[in-house]
Amino acid sequence: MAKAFKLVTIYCEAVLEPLVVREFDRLGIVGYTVSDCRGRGTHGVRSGNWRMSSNVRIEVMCDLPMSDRLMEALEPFDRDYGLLVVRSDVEVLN
Amino acid sequence: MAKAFKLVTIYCEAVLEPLVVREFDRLGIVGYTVSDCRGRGTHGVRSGNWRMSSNVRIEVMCDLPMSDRLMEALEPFDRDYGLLVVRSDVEVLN
Amino acid sequence: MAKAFKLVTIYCEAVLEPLVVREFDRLGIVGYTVSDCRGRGTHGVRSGNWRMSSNVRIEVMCDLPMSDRLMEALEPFDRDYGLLVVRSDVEVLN
Amino acid sequence: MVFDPIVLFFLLGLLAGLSKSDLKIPAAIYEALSIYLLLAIGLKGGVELSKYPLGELVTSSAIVLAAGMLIPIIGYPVLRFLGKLSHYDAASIAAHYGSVSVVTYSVAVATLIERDWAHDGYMVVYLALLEMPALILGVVLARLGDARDGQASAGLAALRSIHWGRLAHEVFFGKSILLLIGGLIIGFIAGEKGYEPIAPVFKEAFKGLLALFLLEMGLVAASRIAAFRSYGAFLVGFAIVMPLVSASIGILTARYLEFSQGNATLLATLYASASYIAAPAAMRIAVPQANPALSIGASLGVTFPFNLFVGIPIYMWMARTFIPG
Amino acid sequence: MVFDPIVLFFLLGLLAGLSKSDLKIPAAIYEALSIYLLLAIGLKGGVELSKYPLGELVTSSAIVLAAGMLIPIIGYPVLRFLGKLSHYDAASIAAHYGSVSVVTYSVAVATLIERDWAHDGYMVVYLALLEMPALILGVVLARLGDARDGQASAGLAALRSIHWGRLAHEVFFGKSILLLIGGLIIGFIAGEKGYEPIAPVFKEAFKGLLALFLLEMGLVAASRIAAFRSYGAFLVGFAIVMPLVSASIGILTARYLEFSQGNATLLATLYASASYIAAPAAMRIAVPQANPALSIGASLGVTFPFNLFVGIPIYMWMARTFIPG
Amino acid sequence: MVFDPIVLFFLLGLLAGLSKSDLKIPAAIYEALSIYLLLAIGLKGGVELSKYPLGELVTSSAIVLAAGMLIPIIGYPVLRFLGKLSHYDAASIAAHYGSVSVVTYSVAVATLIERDWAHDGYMVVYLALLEMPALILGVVLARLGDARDGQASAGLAALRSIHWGRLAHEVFFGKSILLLIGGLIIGFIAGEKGYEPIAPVFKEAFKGLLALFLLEMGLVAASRIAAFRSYGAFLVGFAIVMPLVSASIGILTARYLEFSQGNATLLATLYASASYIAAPAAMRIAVPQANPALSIGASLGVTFPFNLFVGIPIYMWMARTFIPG
Ligand SMILES: Nc1ncnc2c1ncn2[C@@H]1O[C@H](COP(=O)(O)O)[C@@H](O)[C@H]1O
Ligand SMILES: Nc1ncnc2c1ncn2[C@@H]1O[C@H](COP(=O)(O)O)[C@@H](O)[C@H]1O
Ligand SMILES: Nc1ncnc2c1ncn2[C@@H]1O[C@H](COP(=O)(O)O)[C@@H](O)[C@H]1O
Ligand code: NA
Ligand code: NA
Ligand code: NA
Repeated sequence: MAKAFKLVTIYCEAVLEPLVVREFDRLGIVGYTVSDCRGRGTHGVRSGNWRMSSNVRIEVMCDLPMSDRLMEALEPFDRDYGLLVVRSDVEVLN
Repeated sequence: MAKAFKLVTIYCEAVLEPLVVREFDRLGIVGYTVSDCRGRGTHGVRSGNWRMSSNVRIEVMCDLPMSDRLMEALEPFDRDYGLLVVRSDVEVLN
Repeated sequence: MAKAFKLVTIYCEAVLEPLVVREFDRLGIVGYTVSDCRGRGTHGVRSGNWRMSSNVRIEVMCDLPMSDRLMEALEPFDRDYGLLVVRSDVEVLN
Repeated sequence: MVFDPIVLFFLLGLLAGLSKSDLKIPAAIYEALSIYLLLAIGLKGGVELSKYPLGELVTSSAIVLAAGMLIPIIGYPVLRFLGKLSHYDAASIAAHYGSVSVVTYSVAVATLIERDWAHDGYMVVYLALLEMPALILGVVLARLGDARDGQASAGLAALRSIHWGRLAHEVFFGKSILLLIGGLIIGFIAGEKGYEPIAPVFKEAFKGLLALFLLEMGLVAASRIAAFRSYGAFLVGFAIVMPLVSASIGILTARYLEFSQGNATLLATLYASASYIAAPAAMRIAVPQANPALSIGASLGVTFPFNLFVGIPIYMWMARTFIPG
Repeated sequence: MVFDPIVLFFLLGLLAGLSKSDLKIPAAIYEALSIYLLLAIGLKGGVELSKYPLGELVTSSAIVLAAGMLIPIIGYPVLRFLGKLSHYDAASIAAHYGSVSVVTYSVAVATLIERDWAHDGYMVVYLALLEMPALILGVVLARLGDARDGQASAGLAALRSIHWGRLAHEVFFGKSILLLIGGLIIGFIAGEKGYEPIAPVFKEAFKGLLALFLLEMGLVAASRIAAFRSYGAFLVGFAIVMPLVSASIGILTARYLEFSQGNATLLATLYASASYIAAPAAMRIAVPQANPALSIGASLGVTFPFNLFVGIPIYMWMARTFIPG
Repeated sequence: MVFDPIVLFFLLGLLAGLSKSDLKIPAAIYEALSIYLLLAIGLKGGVELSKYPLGELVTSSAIVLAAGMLIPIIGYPVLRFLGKLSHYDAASIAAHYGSVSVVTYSVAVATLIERDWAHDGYMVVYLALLEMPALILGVVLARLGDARDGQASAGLAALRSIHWGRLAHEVFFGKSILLLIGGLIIGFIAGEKGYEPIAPVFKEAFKGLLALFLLEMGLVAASRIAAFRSYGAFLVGFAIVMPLVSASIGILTARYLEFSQGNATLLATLYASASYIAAPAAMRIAVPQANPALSIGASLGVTFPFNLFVGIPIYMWMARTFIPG
């Protein structure tokens, strides 16, 4: 019953959220989950105390080919924005 | 020292949280972690701006048999509620 | 292009966050992500309704040797604080 | 103008939501505002109650409660047989309309104050009384529906299948009843003198914070309208006609109980309003088979703005016409 | 004292941030306070507007707008050629300085009230007008810079490459314009009488909540100062000199339009202030190549405190000196 | 009634928590309210201080501080040897009781106002002074305990092992001291005239917002009581008797310093109150071996409500009896 999927987790600036969701729509990705977070990376500390320094974590469960397409679609953002994309294996149970 | 465990992540409507915790109690699961999130799935957009449209992510580290039992216990909720359950491999380090 | 990394996820009391970040600085870990959460464990229910009962989830993407060093550095906290450290495999895509 | 300018904040929120503006009121603020409103209304009612003979309210309360239960009892068959909704949805929506909306009530009070209509603060006792019984009735209707559909052998068994303990807990310790009744009791004990030092927050700031809450309600309603559009004309019609029917029951009850015109308006508004705080959460747990998009869409997307802009003026007109001045 | 004691809250926040105190104002509170300030300012302006002939504002608005656009037009080449910044950064920073700061304006109003200088509430119309055009100009400057750098074949093509629809949406439905204009309209409709019951929240609490917002701004500014230090003396100089230049344009414009000394001070403050709500978000999306640390560091880390402590007193002095009393 | 009706909000929160109601006050609101209370108290104290000769407070401050340090010094051996607690827990609990509770102090002030007892706003200086030294003493006691248990070779070495720098930072830049002292200084500079425009928020809204904070404290205390029940009668007894002992020290000190009855009540309340903002966070970091369920359970679950409902009336009686009117 469990199906092998990929979990793509996108850590990025909060202002990027609508642009990332627009990519989901373009690629036909329906399901995703967003949560607010803060952090530090090569773009410095993002303390989350106002919108311009907030991060979001966006999680998407999808199959391998879709995760490849998603990753490709996100690459242009990497140049100008704080962004980290990681992928791992999950079983989706329902 | 590290032990192989399963991480079960449950994405669901916020109103479901107490019912899910009741299942944990029934199954004898002690540890879990909850965080607030928003998202989109087959039940539409859940924007998180009031309780009825908020999601939670519930994470449980447990062994394989327990994760099977948990998954089974959650199945009845899947019919009527927005719910996504995924499982992955983790090492628990302490 | 994707590189194999370890994701170390640290679930701990919110008051511990600055001490954990100090360990990152000591070990030379630049990137990390923090989000607020609540939960239950061997130290009881942490309901998140005020700072003393709040948890944080701290995520770090790093290579295997660093994850070993990190885990070692966190061990002393385990005795006195609510703390759970888990590790899993991820591909970092950029 | 026929309505209080405060309802314009709802329109602003609605506009922001429909135009996909980046305006967002944090969930924590929404929670805090709703806690504030419930407490403030309870406190004010309690203070006024401390000046009146409590005994007089007992009989009228029973009548107000009984008449109020007519609303879900009328609503259910209409939704089920005219609207051809599943019995779960019919029961859930009927429960929403049988319960009450704190904000609609507050806007009615604000309008009465603006027009200098006399009314009594203890009317909030009826608000507290009416919030929950309809929810219980809704659960009972859903279970009896189960029984009739052959999913349980008999009505009695269906009733027995309800988790009465859990439901009673939801009812009495749900935050809205707890804050309303808690506020009532604290206000009653504190009296005018104890209320005075907290009045800058709980009384003077009330209308301004209500305005902010209406802004948020507009944002939430905007997202509900979109989800709701697909469910057709029947439910929109129901969400407009039902309040008028309920308000008429309210006016008749008020006339029988010899209420003043102001109090009659408030009772009509209570009956006409539909819940969006207690009911959605309770129904989601107790009748999970019901689609929340239908009930919340109708109550928040249609009935709430209808009452704000059209209903309350109509109920005032009804009171002026049918209640002896 | 030369400044209003309210600005001390900013210093307290700054101190807390720089000393790495554990003081943190939750993001939800920051959001709520900024929504409140925008609405409150809009409402007050709308109420005052309802007492004045709207027509008279039309001509002066056009002139105020045109003169205000000089600021990014002057700023851009200075940043680009004197400061040797990339054309993206120059355009983004110019846009920040062409736009306005609601909090700086509010502190100027508070100071005028404390000193009993007459001024008009409808000045907030200029605040609303000036917020956005500079942002559009900034995007245009960035794209024309692209063109000159050979990344597009011609200026016209560069302009065509701007997503005008998305930009217009950002401009008109961005939360700051929506709340300001929405507040203006509601205040205008409500008038003095409708405003009164919500005044305890939107008027009397204003200065106290502004103080809390300044505390938070201090915390945010502290984190910006650290990030900004590495960018050298030029930008610090720009962040101090540019407001003085802009304020001078404001005083000249005010004199030409025969403003009172109070209104002239407010116009000078508007011109001199740099945005940190609408501009950072809009520029981050529309000109992602620009480094936000530079623009926010300059506007929030240098110009904002400069205006609070030094600028506003200077602009008052300018108005007293150059505007006939 | 023997207590101010405001404490009923605490009971309501406690009831909600113990009945497992779904009432939850968002953490962001809790944070905001505690920031508000600290700032408001500091501001008010600062304004009053600006009217008094500061010099006079210096000697009395030294005495108040010295007498206050008796509390952890008495508490520690009682907890360690009578209660048989670990020296970590004894030190941590002693530190909580040596420090002070802002909300308990605020309720005492509200009660004095309600009863028309004269008292002075500058008493808040003692509140600020007493918050931290007991925490340092607690850390010292814990480390000396280490030494005695043979984990360090000598008392001196144990003291040297304390991270004094980090501790001093916690003490002076922890948010409670920063906001209290910051508020004091701003209030002092602003004076009555500068305070007036922010008074609607920081003075008039104070008691209402304190009521909301008490509601939240009730919710938090409810969760603590459950965790605490398992620790037996000794700690409950300590949490009731210790405040009475501390209050007596306060009354003696006040008598020696020739305080008025109102000020004596406030000093007794300060001594009797136990910290739950600064102390838990500081002790969790500095003495991690101590079990926070014990210290927070005692201070928040027992002593806090005891002071609210029983303690403050007793301290008023003590002041009336032992302080010349
Ligand atoms: N190694 C890492 N581990 C976990 N999160 C990271 C890591 N690097 C970056 N991040 C997150 O990604 C955001 C953007 O990263 P960056 O573009 O490197 O500034 C940061 O603010 C962090 O929240
Ligand atoms: N493919 C997905 N990836 C990530 N999160 C998802 C996905 N599908 C659903 N979710 C989350 O699960 C919740 C419930 O899903 P659903 O029942 O499909 O509406 C959504 O609101 C999302 O937060
Ligand atoms: N089995 C588990 N699964 C998920 N989260 C856990 C688990 N055990 C503990 N946690 C989290 O780690 C925190 C500290 O755990 P503990 O030290 O066991 O109290 C808890 O408050 C939970 O948020
Ligand atoms: Na109703
Ligand atoms: Na400007
Ligand atoms: Na004490």
